[in-house]
Amino acid sequence: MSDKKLGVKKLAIKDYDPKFLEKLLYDMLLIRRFEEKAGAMYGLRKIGGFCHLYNGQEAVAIGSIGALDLSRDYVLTGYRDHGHALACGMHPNQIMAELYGKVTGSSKGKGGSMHIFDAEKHMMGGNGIVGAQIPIATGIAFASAYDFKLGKTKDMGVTLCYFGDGAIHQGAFHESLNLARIWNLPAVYIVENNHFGMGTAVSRVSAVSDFDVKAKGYNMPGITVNGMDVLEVYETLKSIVKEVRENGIPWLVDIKTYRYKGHSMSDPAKYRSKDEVDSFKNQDPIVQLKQKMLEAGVLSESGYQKMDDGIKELVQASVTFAEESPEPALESIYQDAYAE
Amino acid sequence: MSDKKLGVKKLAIKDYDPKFLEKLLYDMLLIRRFEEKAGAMYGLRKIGGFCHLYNGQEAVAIGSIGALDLSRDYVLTGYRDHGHALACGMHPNQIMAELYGKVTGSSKGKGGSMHIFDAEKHMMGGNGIVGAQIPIATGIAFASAYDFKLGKTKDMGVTLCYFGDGAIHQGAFHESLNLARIWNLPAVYIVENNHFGMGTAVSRVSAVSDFDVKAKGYNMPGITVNGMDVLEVYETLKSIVKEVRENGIPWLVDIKTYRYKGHSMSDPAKYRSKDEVDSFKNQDPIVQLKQKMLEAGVLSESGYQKMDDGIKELVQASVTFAEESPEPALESIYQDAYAE
Amino acid sequence: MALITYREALNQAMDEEMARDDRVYLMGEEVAEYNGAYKVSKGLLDKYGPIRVIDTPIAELGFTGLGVGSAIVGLRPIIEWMTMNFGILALDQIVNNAAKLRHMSGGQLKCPMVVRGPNGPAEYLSSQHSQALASYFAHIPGLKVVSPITPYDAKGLLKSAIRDDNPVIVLEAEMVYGHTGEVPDEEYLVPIGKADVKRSGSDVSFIAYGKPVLLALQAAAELEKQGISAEVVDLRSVRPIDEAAIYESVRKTNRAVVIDESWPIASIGSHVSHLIATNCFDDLDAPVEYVSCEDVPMPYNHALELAVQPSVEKIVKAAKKVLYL
Amino acid sequence: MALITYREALNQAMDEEMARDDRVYLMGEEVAEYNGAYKVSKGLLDKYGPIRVIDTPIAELGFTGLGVGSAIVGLRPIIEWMTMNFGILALDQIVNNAAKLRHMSGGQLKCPMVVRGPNGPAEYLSSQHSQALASYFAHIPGLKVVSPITPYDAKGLLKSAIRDDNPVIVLEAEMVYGHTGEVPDEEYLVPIGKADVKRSGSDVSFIAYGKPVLLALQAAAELEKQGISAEVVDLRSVRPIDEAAIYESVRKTNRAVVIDESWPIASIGSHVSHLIATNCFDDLDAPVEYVSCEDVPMPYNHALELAVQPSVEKIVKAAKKVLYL
Ligand SMILES: Cc1ncc(C[n+]2csc(CCOP(=O)(O)OP(=O)(O)O)c2C)c(N)n1
Ligand SMILES: Cc1ncc(C[n+]2csc(CCOP(=O)(O)OP(=O)(O)O)c2C)c(N)n1
Ligand SMILES: [Mg+2]
Ligand SMILES: [Mg+2]
Repeated sequence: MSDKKLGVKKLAIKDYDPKFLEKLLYDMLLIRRFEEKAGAMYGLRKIGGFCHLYNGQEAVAIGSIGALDLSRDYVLTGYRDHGHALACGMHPNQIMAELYGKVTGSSKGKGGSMHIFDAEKHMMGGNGIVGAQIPIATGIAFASAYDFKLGKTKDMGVTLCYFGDGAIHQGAFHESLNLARIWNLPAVYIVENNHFGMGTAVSRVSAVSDFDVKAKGYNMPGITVNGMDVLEVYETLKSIVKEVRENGIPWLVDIKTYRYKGHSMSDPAKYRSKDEVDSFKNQDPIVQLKQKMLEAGVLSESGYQKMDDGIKELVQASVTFAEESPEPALESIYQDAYAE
Repeated sequence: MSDKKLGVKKLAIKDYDPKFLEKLLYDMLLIRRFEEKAGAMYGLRKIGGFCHLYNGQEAVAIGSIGALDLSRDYVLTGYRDHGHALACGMHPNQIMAELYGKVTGSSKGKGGSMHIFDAEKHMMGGNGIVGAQIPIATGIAFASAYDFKLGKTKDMGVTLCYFGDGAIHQGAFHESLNLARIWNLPAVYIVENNHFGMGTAVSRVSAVSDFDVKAKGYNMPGITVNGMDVLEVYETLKSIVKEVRENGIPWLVDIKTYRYKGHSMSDPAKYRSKDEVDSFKNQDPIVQLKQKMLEAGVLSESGYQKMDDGIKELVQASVTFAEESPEPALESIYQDAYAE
Repeated sequence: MALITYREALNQAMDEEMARDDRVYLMGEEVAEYNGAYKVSKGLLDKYGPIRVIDTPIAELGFTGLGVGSAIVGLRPIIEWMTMNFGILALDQIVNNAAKLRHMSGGQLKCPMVVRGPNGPAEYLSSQHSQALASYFAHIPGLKVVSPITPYDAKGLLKSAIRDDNPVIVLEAEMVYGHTGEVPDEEYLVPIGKADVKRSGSDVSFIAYGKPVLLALQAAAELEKQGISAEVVDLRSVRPIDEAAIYESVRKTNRAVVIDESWPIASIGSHVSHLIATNCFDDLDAPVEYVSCEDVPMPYNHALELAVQPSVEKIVKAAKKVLYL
Repeated sequence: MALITYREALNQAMDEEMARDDRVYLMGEEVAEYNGAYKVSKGLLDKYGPIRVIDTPIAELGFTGLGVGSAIVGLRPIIEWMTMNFGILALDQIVNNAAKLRHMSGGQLKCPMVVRGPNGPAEYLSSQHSQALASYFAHIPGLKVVSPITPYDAKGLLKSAIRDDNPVIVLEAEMVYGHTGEVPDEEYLVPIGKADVKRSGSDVSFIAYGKPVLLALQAAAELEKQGISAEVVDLRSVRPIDEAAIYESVRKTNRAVVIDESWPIASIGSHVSHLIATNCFDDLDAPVEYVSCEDVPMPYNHALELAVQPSVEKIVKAAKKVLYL
């Protein structure tokens, strides 16, 4: 299905409410600074295990989740989940404290980096098994359709399900998309195509280069989106979410993006050239939006500096919060395994 | 990929060697009579458990396996496997004895109806888990490509992997086809589309009606074939197998067929109308070929009768063989679990 | 009291719970229009309609994970696996999500979900279709696992499972769907985690769950003729295990035979034997005897498949062994 | 003798077997160009090329089943699962095909295949990434399962596994990839199914496999200071289990502590405890003590994850319990 058919708006920067643009910029910058800080704290051994950073992919989570109504819509992703958690409105303190394994963390220190949840904000995780969130997201969409069909809701909540270019070859993807389409479950399947699964380039493990072609195999609409442009992501997802909420027909969206850091903190990323990384950094979603806003005169350098300083303070405060938070009690290992 | 591009021959009946046509007719009739007898013996409680008959689908196995060179090519299917076993040249005695659970059966009475194997004839089963044969077949194709790439063979053996319209929604299908295409493994994935998975019509569980559209999602050629016409199946597979043997690019083939009996012996098949069943029986692959041969004057009614009588004797003999064969020894339960 | 089949008991449990709570839905292969491969869901589509009684494609991993997702946002799915053998394809969603989402979210989520279907061998089905997989589920913290073998327990335990806020695996048995038994006319529940003494005796304790309970009862009747009084403890739940009930019986008889149709290594049966040996160390007059499935894949031939499974003969023999007879 | 790491030992085993038999190939996620997520396959791509050292998509069910198919027609795949946790997605191909194809074909087929990867918890990885799943594999007839914990055993057992005509699951441990140990310069094999007494003692037997063997050795050293002599039996293989070696040790010490990092219910550890209790009934001076993983999902917090696992302290405590100290 083409852009045109979908009718995605292509607005000039000045057509947007500056407050809205500022929020997009702020939200992306918050993720960037949070991830930089998480990486730094990992380097200081304050954080351990797998820590998958989102640097470079900010426009994907911010642009798409910005198109949701989280009072009824839902978000699920994999283990690279800090960005989505922040985009859902979780406070940096909760997330940083979770990375520290503290009892004040969003999962009381039991989940860690790969398992950030906020049930109230409809951030449903955070999953460490590649592709495993796809059937779960499909089930949440099923629940939205279930209540709609039973006449309990006027329209359907939409579930955004994020996964990587590596996850699309899992059987869970195939089974879920067929289920979603035969029952018209209001889900949008978003491939965060950052060109690599760990050290493996997409072309080495995929028979196709653009994943939206797979949509046809499920009689589903599909589209490719530039994930370095937060406004393109936002406008496209806004149109899609509107459609899905009305007709329940799920979408497959291939969002091209890039991760600046290694797969996880332990990956030196020798499998790609500095030139390639730079070519993407030159399209940095934050820098791009900032430039456009400066040119349109809706942002000033000093205004940006102020914003950045505020964010850095907020992130630093989350570190302080995490460090000063208590460890969970040892007896807590027997809690949260079962509901009463 | 279209018929034309594939260049499938459309020959008149008289262009075929009568002996060849006679063999196709004989082979299909052998399956038909064998299955009828198996069903009858099941009714007499000589056979138990699940028994999935192939009546109506004969042209699929005979037309496609007829296009193989079983000295280097391989066949795998699901639990509805008697027809493929006969098509691979297994003797009715081995198969009937296996259905009886006798030690003279192809699996010494350990496998039964769903697990017919003949390693020497390259009939690799027979699998009771829907879709599970798809990765295994992909692995056999991998082995053919492996030896070819290592320079041990001049060209590649081709593996035909059969599965049902119900199996295509399993994750195993998705993972296997991607693997086969990225490495160009010489496999032909054949959907035996008999319109139902147990009591479930294809349209109720599939987002698409023709499965060859799924091929595009793996950048693979696909085609739809009339499975009630043994010559169409034969010519199409002959062309495909020739291509695959040369370039290793796997195919997805949707062969439309129909099963006359219930899913298994215990299924009354209330989910479909007599008219629907009759509409397919009117295109019966055996009757069709017989008619064409009679009209072309390459077969006579009496010749057909002689053929049928001979087949009925052969099948009856397999029952006698099975009934007179000994039971396996109780101690044999500890054998064949491990290779020495 | 009404005399109904095990199949009807399961059906009534689903029917009653679907009637009282529209969050409950049933999903699986052939559960709707076909009324279930084993007719357990007979009539539920007609009564509750296609929104709540749903036929799926053959995609165990997909629709089981779908059930998990729907459960963490408030629905109460009953997922039917046509047999437990096919659930191996969906195990990741059970082990890594259903059982762990609550824990990984620090208690934010709950997963009120039932997964049910026949476990263990039927007849003439060979290796892939004849597996007793209870140990796979019992091994996993975060799950509950029950194995009713009478219509009474089937109805009461399935109702409890549907009302439970945790994922509960309900192990049924194809061979007993047609068995009849009495169930009360009024509503009742059977608590998860409570064993039931199906026959009391004084000389030896038979500890079992699922189909082997019926063999144990036959063996006990057999032994009674020979003047031996056997007690039969039906665990009914294998996670959690009612250890107190086991020890109470063994401390009375001082002799135990554990029966499990699973393969022996790393099984529920050997775990129960371990529990008895370590907790009733001074009470045992003989080593615990363990009658399990033989440690081989299930053959198709009927005589062979019977030889592979626990039997009345094997249990009687084991009982005499612990009684030094 | 050369001092090499556990990682190098596994690498040498694959290198030597690939050199001697071109039927052997290595396949898995990141095994080729990345040299393995844990660098176990370092250099093998350069040496054997992309036909025999193959990076896969993230499709465990698919490429594991592919391995099965290639094995039944004569290849000898080494399938690497990045961790055993991810193998749950591929379990159907292991349980229903690799383990059963020979049996279901009446002995016509064989499946010479190795599946290897790290098992059990590492650090700071929470529930899904920290599972000790040995019991799942040991439960299945048709499989062999080994768990080397020293470089010597790792090399010798992996070579035996590659040469075995049956599917063999090789359970490695992420935490020991960097551990060093001596291995002979000349070729050698360690037989599958033979335990090894890693330390001999007279007062109490520690029976373990995998990572807990190292804890048992530390606990034994700790106890020695207190004048207690503990024997440490490393099972090395958990299918088949070397029962004779277990009984020999327990009949000598009359006291046993079983250590397993798996969850307790239906585990290898409780099975071993059951074997000891039933086969050494008259030899035991105290009930077997079982130190297992706590029966909960693994938490992320480091203090908590350590508290959940077996520890030197827990083993020492258990030893004193069986010694009534
Ligand atoms: C089922 C499973 N297999 C393997 C892994 C190990 N693993 C973690 S992330 C990853 C790569 C995933 O790549 P992609 O899907 O592109 O996501 P990205 O990391 O690029 O965001 C792998 C192989 C896993 N966690 N789960
Ligand atoms: C994984 C799995 N799920 C369910 C079943 C039960 N089952 C056996 S055959 C079948 C229907 C398969 O239909 P289809 O693939 O169309 O093959 P057909 O029987 O029509 O030849 C089902 C659901 C199974 N054997 N394996
Ligand atoms: Mg990626
Ligand atoms: Mg079908």
